[in-house]
Amino acid sequence: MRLTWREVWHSFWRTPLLSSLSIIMIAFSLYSVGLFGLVATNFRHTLSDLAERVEVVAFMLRGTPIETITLASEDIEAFPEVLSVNYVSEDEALARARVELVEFREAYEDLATNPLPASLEIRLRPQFRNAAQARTVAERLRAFGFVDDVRFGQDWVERLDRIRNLAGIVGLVIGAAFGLVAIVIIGVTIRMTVLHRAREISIMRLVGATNAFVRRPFLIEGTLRGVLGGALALGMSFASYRLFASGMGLSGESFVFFTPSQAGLIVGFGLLLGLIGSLISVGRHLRHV
Amino acid sequence: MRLTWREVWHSFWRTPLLSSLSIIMIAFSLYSVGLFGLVATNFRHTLSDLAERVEVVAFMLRGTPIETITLASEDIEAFPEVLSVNYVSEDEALARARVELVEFREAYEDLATNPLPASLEIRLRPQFRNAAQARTVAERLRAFGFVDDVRFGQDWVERLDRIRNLAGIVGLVIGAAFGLVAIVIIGVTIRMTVLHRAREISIMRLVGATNAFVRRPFLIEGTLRGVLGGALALGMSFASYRLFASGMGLSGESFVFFTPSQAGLIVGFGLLLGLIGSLISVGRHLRHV
Amino acid sequence: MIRFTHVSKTFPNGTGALRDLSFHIPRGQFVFLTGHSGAGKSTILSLLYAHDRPSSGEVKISGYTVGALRASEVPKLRRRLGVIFQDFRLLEHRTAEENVAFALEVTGARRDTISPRTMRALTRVGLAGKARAYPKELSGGEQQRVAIARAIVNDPPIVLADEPTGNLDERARNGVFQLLKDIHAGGTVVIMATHDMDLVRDTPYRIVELREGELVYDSAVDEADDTP
Amino acid sequence: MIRFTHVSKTFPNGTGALRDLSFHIPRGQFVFLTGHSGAGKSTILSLLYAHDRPSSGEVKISGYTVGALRASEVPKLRRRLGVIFQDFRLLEHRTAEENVAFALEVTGARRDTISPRTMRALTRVGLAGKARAYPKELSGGEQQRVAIARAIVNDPPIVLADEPTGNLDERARNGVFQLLKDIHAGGTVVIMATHDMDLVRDTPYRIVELREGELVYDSAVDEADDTP
Ligand SMILES: Nc1ncnc2c1ncn2[C@@H]1O[C@H](COP(=O)(O)OP(=O)(O)OP(=O)(O)O)[C@@H](O)[C@H]1O
Ligand SMILES: Nc1ncnc2c1ncn2[C@@H]1O[C@H](COP(=O)(O)OP(=O)(O)OP(=O)(O)O)[C@@H](O)[C@H]1O
Ligand SMILES: [Mg+2]
Ligand SMILES: [Mg+2]
Repeated sequence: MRLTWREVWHSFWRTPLLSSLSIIMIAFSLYSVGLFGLVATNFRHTLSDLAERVEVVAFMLRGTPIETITLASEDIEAFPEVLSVNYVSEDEALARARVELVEFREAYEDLATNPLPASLEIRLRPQFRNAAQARTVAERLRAFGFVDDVRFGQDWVERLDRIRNLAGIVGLVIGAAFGLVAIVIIGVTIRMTVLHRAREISIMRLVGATNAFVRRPFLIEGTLRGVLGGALALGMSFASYRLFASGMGLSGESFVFFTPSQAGLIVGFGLLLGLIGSLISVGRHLRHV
Repeated sequence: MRLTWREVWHSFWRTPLLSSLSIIMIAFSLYSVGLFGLVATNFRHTLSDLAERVEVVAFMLRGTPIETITLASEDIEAFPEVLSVNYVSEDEALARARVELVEFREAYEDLATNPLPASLEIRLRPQFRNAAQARTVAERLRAFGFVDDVRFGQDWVERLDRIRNLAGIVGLVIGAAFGLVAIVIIGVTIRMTVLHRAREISIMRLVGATNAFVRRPFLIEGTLRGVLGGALALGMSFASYRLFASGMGLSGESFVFFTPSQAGLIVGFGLLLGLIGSLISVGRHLRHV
Repeated sequence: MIRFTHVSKTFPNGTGALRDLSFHIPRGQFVFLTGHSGAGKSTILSLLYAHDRPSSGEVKISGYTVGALRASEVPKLRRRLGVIFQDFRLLEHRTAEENVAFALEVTGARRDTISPRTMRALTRVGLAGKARAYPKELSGGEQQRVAIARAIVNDPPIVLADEPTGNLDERARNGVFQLLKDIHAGGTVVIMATHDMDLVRDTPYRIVELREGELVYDSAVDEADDTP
Repeated sequence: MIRFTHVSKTFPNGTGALRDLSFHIPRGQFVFLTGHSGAGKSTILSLLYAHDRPSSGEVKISGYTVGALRASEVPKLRRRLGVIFQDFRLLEHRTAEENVAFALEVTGARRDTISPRTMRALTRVGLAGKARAYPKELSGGEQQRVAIARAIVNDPPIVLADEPTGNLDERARNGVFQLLKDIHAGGTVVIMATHDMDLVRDTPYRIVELREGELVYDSAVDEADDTP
């Protein structure tokens, strides 16, 4: 065992160029994956910002007494899907319309009577922010006698759903593509190392080394390179993240880095890639030496 | 010269594995650049869809005679920045409001008099669709006597400008990063080839080959690999494009591939990368053999 | 110990290197393998260390049948052999000492014995002073002696030597030959391919001569014929 | 033609391979370079083909001063030499024929002359039949003869031969020696490092003997001393 480690150490330092280059290559490929992961994470983050806006609005019949509304509000707040209920009176609605809908500002200014109804704005809990749940809540609201109409921006909610699905699929596809690139690069690197040492390997076997003996240092070396490459990729991702965040003036809240377990995953992924790559290429090549 | 080509041919077929692997690696790296290029192109495409919506709206004083408006429309259409002018009467404005602003449908239904003004909607030519130009046109419109107010969604236009700039910067940065990865990979590939043939090179020089003689086949080989890799990357990009387009049900109009000259650029980029990579690594290595 | 039975070897490119070769080498013999360049001497040795397999016929060595060897048995056979290759085959990235030690490490020898045994082998070939040199820092003859030290370091029961004196001057050559004789005196089978007629002339050892892959002279057989 | 003036060579690892060596080889001489293994024979040759540079002193060969050679002059010098390396140094991925042809191609020889000249050289070393074989398909002696063919194919004015007969049987060795004598008879300087005392004994040619990097015997000088 000690011999194997000496072997790994020696083979690293006897071809420092080749060894560091292959680590850099692994790092670059995992860096690609990492960069995409960061973009994906932050895209998801932004989406959940948007998703917070998913709300159901219940317009009320004119003249509904305020007590009825207060009671109903409490009932609605008790729904498991509901995060909060906000009452918007007729006057508030008009005030808002004047501010938000600039084109109609003058029109509203001329009005003698307020044409806008009062409403309850209901925000859903995060896990219920999708089209199906919003529809369920809307149906339940329609059952209240004083409710004239319910809207939940169905289009908007459904579009959000679609974007979310698409983002997931694109993320998976691109992630897988980059992962493949990384595996190919690692395999090639190790294959080249094996080729580079073909003569040495054949001599070892002529002297009586078993396949396992010859293979072991390659596997350890591949794994080590994978780990080092993964760590390097993590470092580069972090540097990019900091650079981008400070360059764009984004705060740590709206633009996040990997969690420790995600960071561990990248390094672990490097380890796995290194091991798999070396297993495949050493195994295949040894048959031909 | 003929000898050099034989040399290239031989060295390719004597290490078919190494040669094809390095081509695949070049292809993968250029494919990364290509994929990003496609996304960038289509993002820009989408943005220009959005930009088409940039329009300037001039609200008119109540009771402006239709003849005045028709004459003015013709004047405005003659502005160099203007693509088209569309007249929206008071009645049309109300009808639209009823359709588009669902929340207020009932409110408008109850109205005795129409509170909405007539307007001219002015669309700008593509090259003038930005905040500065829209403001210029707006100023000019304000000069007309019958114009009450002019809006051009300043916020929206400015935000679009910002997105466009950001997209450009992100595109450049990521593109450059991937380009760097590609150069590193190509350099490493060729460096490994040189290492792999170090003994051969040293023998050639012992027999009296000049540096130029030894270097030439490597340069040609590197360039060829670059071109082949570029072509392969182009093919893979096209396959991805077709797959994605058909999978997402996107038409060729809203989701475009590279123009022939862009495609040529990718292959040319491959050539350049191959040449530069081999120049650097052969040059550097030959000093040590 | 070693038996060739109607062995032929034809390489993939069509060269017939050995033709219908049969001979037996019992325990404890010293055999010279002679013949012109390209006669098939190295090919015979490469069959013995299972680098090549016979095209037809049977090669037996220390109980193993080379043609039928399983992959896992090849290293076992090789550990029982000490091979001196015609082109040395030293590991470029290891010093002379490490090259020799390697042959011990591979067999799983006890760590604390490796260093003294390695130095003893290097001393026997007169290279203790060059232990730390890398192959490319050694002269041709010095490389050859490292290869010899590696072959004998784990006291194998059989030593195959392919032209072990080709790069040596007279004194070193006699030293190496004496070394092989000493090893043989300890009971080891030694098969030595050589062109060196000075060594072969008047030798008490068995001589096997090849020509174009055929056995044309075997002192063991011919002497037996001579006796009435 | 060749002149060593107080040449010493110490390798980066501290080995002093040559010590204060001075001699002159005029046009048209045949010189044997002898000495024990590690005496410095290959080192002398590697100075001559500008692989190494002297640590001190001056090495002159066909008008070039090795220590002061510009990078662009090295190939020019090497094209005027035919070198037979002790370890052959054949291109693994080329056939025997291509290996020999390569030395011609490098010099920019006319294409239509390359093939016949290559075959003539291979025929001279008795290897015409193995022209299409790759080095690893050749026996040790055959590889050595390919290396010899490559060295002589472009009729160089100087041939440096490092142990060119180490892997050859008696007949092939005599053939190669005869070949070098023929080449020398055509006016070529031949410097041959060898351990082969059979060749050196009673030779009419000059003998230079080294010991530990020092010149201990030079037949040209000593004979001159002997004459009254
Ligand atoms: N791998 C191979 N493929 C094809 N032919 C080969 C191979 N190895 C050897 N040969 C041929 O087989 C014949 C015998 O080769 P071998 O190496 O056994 O000769 P040898 O007796 O050792 O010669 P030398 O004294 O020159 O080393 C030669 O003609 C050689 O060219
Ligand atoms: N590159 C090198 N670095 C360090 N030492 C070297 C190097 N090359 C040779 N030597 C040492 O220099 C001395 C002379 O070596 P050289 O190869 O000239 O000997 P030689 O006379 O050719 O011997 P042989 O007959 O064994 O080939 C030896 O002691 C050798 O170990
Ligand atoms: Mg042989
Ligand atoms: Mg030598």
